Order: sequence, then C-alpha cells, then structure tokens
Amino acid sequence: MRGWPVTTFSRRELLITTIAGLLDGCGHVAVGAASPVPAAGALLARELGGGRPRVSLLGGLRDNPFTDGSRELFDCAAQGRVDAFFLGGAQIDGEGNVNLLGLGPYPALTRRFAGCFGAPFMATVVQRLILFREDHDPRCLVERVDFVTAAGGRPCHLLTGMALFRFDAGRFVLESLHPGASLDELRSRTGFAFAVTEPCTTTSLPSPGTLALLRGPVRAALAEVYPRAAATLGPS
Amino acid sequence: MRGWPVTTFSRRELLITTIAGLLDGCGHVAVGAASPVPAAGALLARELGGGRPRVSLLGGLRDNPFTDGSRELFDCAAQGRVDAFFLGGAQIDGEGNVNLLGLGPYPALTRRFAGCFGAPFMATVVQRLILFREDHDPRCLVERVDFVTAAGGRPCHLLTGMALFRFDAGRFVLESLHPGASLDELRSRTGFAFAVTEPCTTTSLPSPGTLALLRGPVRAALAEVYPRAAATLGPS
Amino acid sequence: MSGAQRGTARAAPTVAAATLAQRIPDGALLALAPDYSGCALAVVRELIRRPARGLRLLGVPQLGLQADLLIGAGCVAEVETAALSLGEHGLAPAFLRAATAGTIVIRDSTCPAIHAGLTAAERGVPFLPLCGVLGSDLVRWRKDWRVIDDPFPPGRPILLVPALRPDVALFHVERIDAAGNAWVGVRRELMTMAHAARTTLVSAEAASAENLLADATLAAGTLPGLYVTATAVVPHGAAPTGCGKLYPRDDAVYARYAERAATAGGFARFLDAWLAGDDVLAA
Amino acid sequence: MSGAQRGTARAAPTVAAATLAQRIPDGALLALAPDYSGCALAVVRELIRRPARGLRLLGVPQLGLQADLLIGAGCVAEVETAALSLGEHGLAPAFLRAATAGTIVIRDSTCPAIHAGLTAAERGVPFLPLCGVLGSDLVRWRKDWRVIDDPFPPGRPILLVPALRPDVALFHVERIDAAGNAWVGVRRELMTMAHAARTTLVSAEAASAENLLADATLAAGTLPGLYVTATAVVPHGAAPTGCGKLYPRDDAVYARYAERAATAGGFARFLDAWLAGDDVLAA
Repeated sequence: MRGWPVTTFSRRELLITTIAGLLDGCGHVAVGAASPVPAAGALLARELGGGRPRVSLLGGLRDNPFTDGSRELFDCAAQGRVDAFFLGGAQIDGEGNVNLLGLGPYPALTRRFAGCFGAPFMATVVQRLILFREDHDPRCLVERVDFVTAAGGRPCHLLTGMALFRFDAGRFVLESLHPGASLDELRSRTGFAFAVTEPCTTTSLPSPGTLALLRGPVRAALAEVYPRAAATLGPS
Repeated sequence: MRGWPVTTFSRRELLITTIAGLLDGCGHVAVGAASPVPAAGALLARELGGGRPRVSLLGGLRDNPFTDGSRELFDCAAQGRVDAFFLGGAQIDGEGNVNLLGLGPYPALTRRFAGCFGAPFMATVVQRLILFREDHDPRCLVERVDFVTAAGGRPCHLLTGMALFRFDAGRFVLESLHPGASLDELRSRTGFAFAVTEPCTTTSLPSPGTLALLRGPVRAALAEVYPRAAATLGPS
Repeated sequence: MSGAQRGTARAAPTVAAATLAQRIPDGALLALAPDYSGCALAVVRELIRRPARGLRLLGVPQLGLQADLLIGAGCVAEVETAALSLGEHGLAPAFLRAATAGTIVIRDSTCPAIHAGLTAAERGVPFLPLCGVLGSDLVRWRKDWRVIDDPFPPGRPILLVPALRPDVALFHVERIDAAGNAWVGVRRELMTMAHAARTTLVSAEAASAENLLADATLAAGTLPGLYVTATAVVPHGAAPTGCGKLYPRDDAVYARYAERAATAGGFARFLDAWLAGDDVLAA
Repeated sequence: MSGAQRGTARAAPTVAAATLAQRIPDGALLALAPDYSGCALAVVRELIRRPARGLRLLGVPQLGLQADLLIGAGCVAEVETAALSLGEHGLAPAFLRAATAGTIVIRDSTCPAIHAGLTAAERGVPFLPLCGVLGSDLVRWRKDWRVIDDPFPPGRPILLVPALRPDVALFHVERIDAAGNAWVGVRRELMTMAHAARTTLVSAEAASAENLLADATLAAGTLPGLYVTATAVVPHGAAPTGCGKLYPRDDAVYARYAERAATAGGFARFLDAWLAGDDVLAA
C-alpha cells in the first residue's frame, strides 16, 4: 500500500474524495446499506474533520449507533439530526426526482426492482441529499422518471462517474467535470437538460494527504462493513 | 396466621374478596401505584383462577412486566390488553365522573391534589373500570364533580367500604350492601342518587378457602410491593 | 455439527416449528422481519409444507428470502412492504415472477410509513401522521393513506397513514423463557410488531432457565410474555438467514437460491430440496 | 460510606454537576423524570445555587421532589405534568403554595398525552393522535390540544396533542461511557425524552471503560451518544431519589422534607441545609 504513487488514483477514489468534500461542515452523516462509495466518502470526511462528522453506517456493527429499532434512523432524520444522506436510483430526472421502484407505467411495471425503501421519506427530511450513481448512464439520467419514489425539487447534489451537479432553482447545474470527460460527451450521455456556467471547471483531485488517509484509516474502517470494496481502493 | 378463625374477617378482606369477584374472567389486570387493596384483590383473583388473570402491579418489580418505558401501560391498555383497571378519586359523582385534580372551580382551585395521572385515558380505554374508595364519604361521593378528570358514562363498578354499585344506563345501581350497613345509612352518606333493586342483597362473604388464600399466598405476594398493607391482612 | 447431531436436532425443531405454523390461519395478515433480523425460517418452512394459502405479508419494514419462498410456493395473496429483495444477492425472483403474472397484490410502501402504521396500532389510534414523503407517487397510489392540512398552525399538508394491525407477528430470537418473554435486543421493531399484532409467535434458539425480566440488563431488551401467544425452541431456526451473533447468514445458500430460483422450475427444485432437509441444499 | 469518603466524593461531583447545570439556560423548557426513575438531583441543586430563573418544567410524565425543590426555590415559571407529588410522602408543598399564590403557570396534562407529545417530537411530526381522554375537562381547558373528526372511517372524534420538544432533557443514569452513550435500561421514557429534546444532559454514577454499544446486551438498554450533549460522572447524583439497584430512595429525607416544607420558612431552612451539603439533612 505504501508503494502506491500518490499522484495516481482510481475514479472511485476521486468519487470518494468528492463525496467527502460535499460533506464538509456536516455533524452527522448516515449511509444506507449497500453503499460502499458513499460510506468511504463519509469515513474520509470524518478523517479529514478529525472525528467529525459522526458517521452512521446502516448494516455496520461498529458504526451503527441505533438502539431503538429500524425506525430510529427515520426518526433521527425527522428530528433534524441527519445532515446528509445518499440515494441512488434506477432513474434520476432533471427535476431531481428519484425512481427506485421500477420501469414502465405503475402499477403494471415492465420491470420491478426491490422497492422504495425509506427514500420517499429521507429525500424530504435530510438537510443535504446527495444523489450518487457510479456509472453515468443516459438510460438512468432521464428527462422524467417513470415513478416518483422520492420527490425532487429540493437543493441537492448529483454525483456520477462523469461529473458533479448541484440542483438549484429547479434544475441541475454542472458544478464540475471529472478529468477525462468532455462537456459534449456529458451532454450526450445525460437524458435531461442541465445548466452550465462557463468556463467549465474540473473536479478537484485528491491531494496526496487525502489519498494517504483514504488508503490508510478509511480503507481499514470500510473493510469492516465492505471488505470487497475496501480491497479495490488504490490506483486503478 | 394459621390460628385465625376463618369465619372472622376484616372489612378490608371483604373488599379484597369483592374485588377478586369483579375480576372474574379477566385475562390481564393492571393496578396503579399506591393501591394496596386493588392489588390484593387482583392477586387473589389470580390465586382463585389458578394463575389467571395476569396481574401487573405498577411500581412492583416482580409483577411489573413492562420494558418499553412508562408509556407501555397506556399503549397496552389502548391495544385492549388490559381488561381491568382501578381508579380512586377525590370526588366521584352520580354520572360516574372521577375527579383527581382538585376542589373548587378550575383553574383557581380551592384545593389542589397531585394531578390527573393517567386516569383520563385509562378510564376511557379499559374494558372493566373499577372505582374504589375504602371510605364511604359523602364529601367524596357527590352529585357533580368539580373537575372531570376522567369522564363517566361507561359501565363500571364502584366499590366503597359500605357498598358495591354498578354503573349502568346512566346511573349507579346498588348491587349489594356490606354486612352491618343499612340502606338508609348508605343513602345519607351518598351525595348522589342511585337506584335500588329490592330486596337489597348483602355482599358475599369470603369463604374459608378464599380467606386462606388471602392470608397465605396473596399476603406473601402483596408484601413484596406493599409490606405495610400486607401486614394488616387478617381478622380485624 | 456432525451429520448425526444435525439429524437429531432437526426432527424436534420441525415439530416445534409446526406447532407455531398451525397457529397462522390461511389469509392472515402476517408481519415478518427483514432478512437481517430474526426470521423464523423453520416456521416458514412448515407453512409451506402445510401449505398455507392466501397469506398477506407485511414487511417490517422490508422482506427477503422468507417472503420470496412463501410467494414462490403459492402461499401469498398480498404483500405490503417497503422493499423485497435478496439484498447483496440481488432481486427476489419469485416475487418478481408473481408481480409480472399478477398473481399477488402488491401494496408498495416506505419504511417509515410501515413503522408509523404499526405504532398507530401499538398505541390504539386509527392513524399516525408522518413527516415528509409528500410528492412521492406512493401518496397518489396508496388510496388508504390521507393527506390533510395540519390542524395546528401553520397548517401545512401532512400525510396520515392508517394503523397496521397484523393478525400474526412471527419472528425468531436467540432466547425465550418459560414465561414467554423473548429477548430481542436492539431489534425493537420486533417488539413493535408484537405490540401491534393480535397474535405473536416466537421461535428461539434456546430457552433460558432464568426469567429474562428478572435481570435488569436483559429486561431492557426483552419483549414481555404478555404479548407472546406461543413460543417454540427451534435451534438453527433462522437459517439460512442469520441469528444475532450465534450464526451468520449462509451466503452460499442465498447464492444458490438466487441462481436456481431465476426460473420457476429451478425454484420448484430448490423448494423440494429445502422442504426435504437442509443437507440437500448443499448438493 | 465514611464521613471522609463522603466529603471527598462530594466536592468533585458538585463541580461536575455544575458543568451540566450551566448548560440549562434560564427560561428553558426542561424535561425531567419522575422520582422513581433517574432524577439528576445533584444537577438540580446546582441550578438552585445559580439560581436558575423562569424554567418551564415538563414532567415525563409526572414530577416529584426535584420539581418541588425548584419551584420552592423560585426557579420555575411554568409546569406541565400529569401529576406532581411526593408519592407516599404526600402532596408537594412548594408546588401547592406556588399554585395558590399564582406564581407559576400550571399546564395540567395526563401521562399518555405527554408521552404522545414527546413521541411527536421524536418523529418530527407536529402532533400525535391519542385515543380516549375525550370527556375529560382537560380537553376543554387545554387550548393547545385539538379534537378533529378522524379522517379515516368511521370518522369518530379524536384528540390530537401537539409535539413537545424540550429545550433540555436532564436525567441521571447508572452508567455512561466516553462516547456519551448512557445506559437507561427499561426506562425508555428517558430515551424518548432525549430523542425529543434539543439538548440532553446526563449525569451518571460511573463511567464504563467499555463502549456500551459494543456489547449487544447492554446496547439494548443504551441511549446512543448521538443524542447526548454532555455527560458528567456524579456519584450518588440521584440522591435522595433512588438509582436503579444501586441505592434506594432515602425515605428519611423525603419524610423530613414533607414535614419541613409544609411551611415556607421550613422549606427555606431545608433548602439552605440541602445546598450546604447532604450531612445537614440528617440534623
């Protein structure tokens, strides 16, 4: 691990670093199950912040602080005690709506997924909502979702493997492009219209110090819940 | 204890036996704090029923089954899981209303007591409500309470040191007079009008077997929560 | 565990599990735990053996393998849940087949709405308000939910979800005792299920000789027997889901299930093997 | 405990208790436990020493000695509670004097209404429905409560109580740890208070070297540090109320208080003695 060049990093490490940046100033970040990259981002933010934010990894043992049953996460969020939360989505549209449920007209979906989980609630009560998809797929980033699992319209960020957007005043605005992607390519791979403020900035790259934290303590903490994801950290 | 004549009993033992009779068929009886006679009645009913009803003594350790905080008794009652509950009252009126709060016009009471506790709720949700006062005081048994802590109007029983009534169709009906009391005396000491079905019956006396249970296992169980009250059991 | 021990251990639990299963009538609204928390798989197996019919499953707040097995075996008429999947092992194949075929009614929900509905039942009220959620299409489609203007200032719209009162709550714990007390630990959703349900059935790894309420530390995580209709000791009764720190989920079985159940025929063969006994699943 | 030990034990806790008391601003809505469950009397003493002013006490769901002391000492402007008394030791003399004099506002309530209000705050909703209670004069007098027709069939009238969100929840427990986790056991109302409150202050008999959440059995009765603003180790910090199985309520002190506080002058003398130190109470 020590031998890795600190100027080389994987796309995943860039995403994790970007997520950590979005969590700046948060007091408590909760991360749902099956979310290794957001979990790593939250853990990195905690390292960078010297122990703050508090990180609650659902499904984790050491970092899951809840003792009042599975409703406690939701109550905690409703109390305003969860500053940031992540959602993925089979579809995300230009209004910031998220669809986790299925494709096609409801209820006779052409394709059904697991369900809505707590997304309809969490999206409406947490302060800082971060939509995250590792791939940047035009079939996912659509003009209008088939089913609104969680309503958009509130300020949030959308981070994909290609770019970072913020949702503001009713539309997504490109905040930065990841290295190697072009604006034309981004437009062609995004199903919804978004605003751009010229000149187009590039997503900040992880510093050597950040990468060291990521490959050291963050990797170790992540491995307790996501051993396979932790093993992939390092330059690609 | 063994030496007590089983044909002699105290007024308190008669009341306990009467309470046990009122609990016949119950599955779960809850008894509030500072209620030794109802507690003894519930424990006697459990002995007579071979372990049924279940008895929850609030404030007790062994017979308090609740593990979800002090709201659980109320939730449990609201779920229909508490078949019988007891209320005292600074005032009880002819409509079955109970006043625990204070005397005089509210809010500038001329005399204030501890408060309403859970009475407004319990009186309206338990199946079998038993109003109990050991003394039979006309200042307590009034035409109209000064403050309705718990609303009457529902079927219930009222047991005092002098008589047993049932509330039915909007008024109290005398069910039985305890030995030694006369109907005239009862009327003079009761501030509300009540119905009487002639001939007037006498409250059933405890059988030798019942007294043996009362002075044996019931006394022992009661002593865990109410040592002083348990010590008074026996012929007066 | 040796084969002989395993065989011995299996016979008794099957009978014990069946005593619980027979208390679940066809058509019951049956509340079940998510795969990560106390699933009574041995009882579910007895339900399928019977076979139960017309069950209405309620996920508290989501469902996994046990629900997919019941659905694939034809025991289920309706499902209300916030999600139904095999977690890391992917979507739930029998559920998706039934959804496509239209053989089950699906009442899509969200975790906090199910918790709120159960809490309403727990508290004996007809509904509970729930913050957020408005704007989700769930609110449009759930005709049994209501949106009212908050009667308190400033009077914003708020969602009300009706009480969910299961006919039966079924789950598996590490320890019960002779008084029917069941230790659930931090899995308080199991306690809420039991408070809300008319009948609660609990299978357990083991019976404690001591009353669980007698020890203040244990009592804090114990569901009182007051709410428990019947219990049964069923060692390994949660497998292949996990049971606390006693044993983890059996990922090999999950993976095999996910693979086989991808087709109706494969599901049927897996089910036959599962009903016949654990060992066959290794084949 | 010898006199020397007692003296030594008292100095440090007084400082520790004061660090919590200083986080309770004048005028705060302060949620307190009933006398049978985790009262932080040492912190209350520091509030009186300050002296705090204009506190609004919320009984969860009732109050006892600690509230009577605060009221008698002039620290309190309002009280919302289901009851306020000394239990077996009779009515609360300072409370009754203040009620008669009209120097405090009393918001009479009932236990389940307070639990419902705190649960509403815990769940982030503006109100919670409560079954029963209708017909009680409380409903006529509590102008902040509402009765609506249930929006669900059959549409009967139902009481709604607004959320109760304390500024501060203050209580005493047996054990805390370095992460701010606090073991409350079956006293879940303390957990609800903390969930509902903006600030939670916990005094404790002792600090555990181990993280309370690391052990599954302890975790079941533990309030996570997530909700805890500050803690302080204050041995004997609940006395003269009791603390779990560690020590019982000191009935001699209660009896003496009930007798002395029957007059305003007697209360003042008792209070002076209590502020000066435990030992004097024995005089």
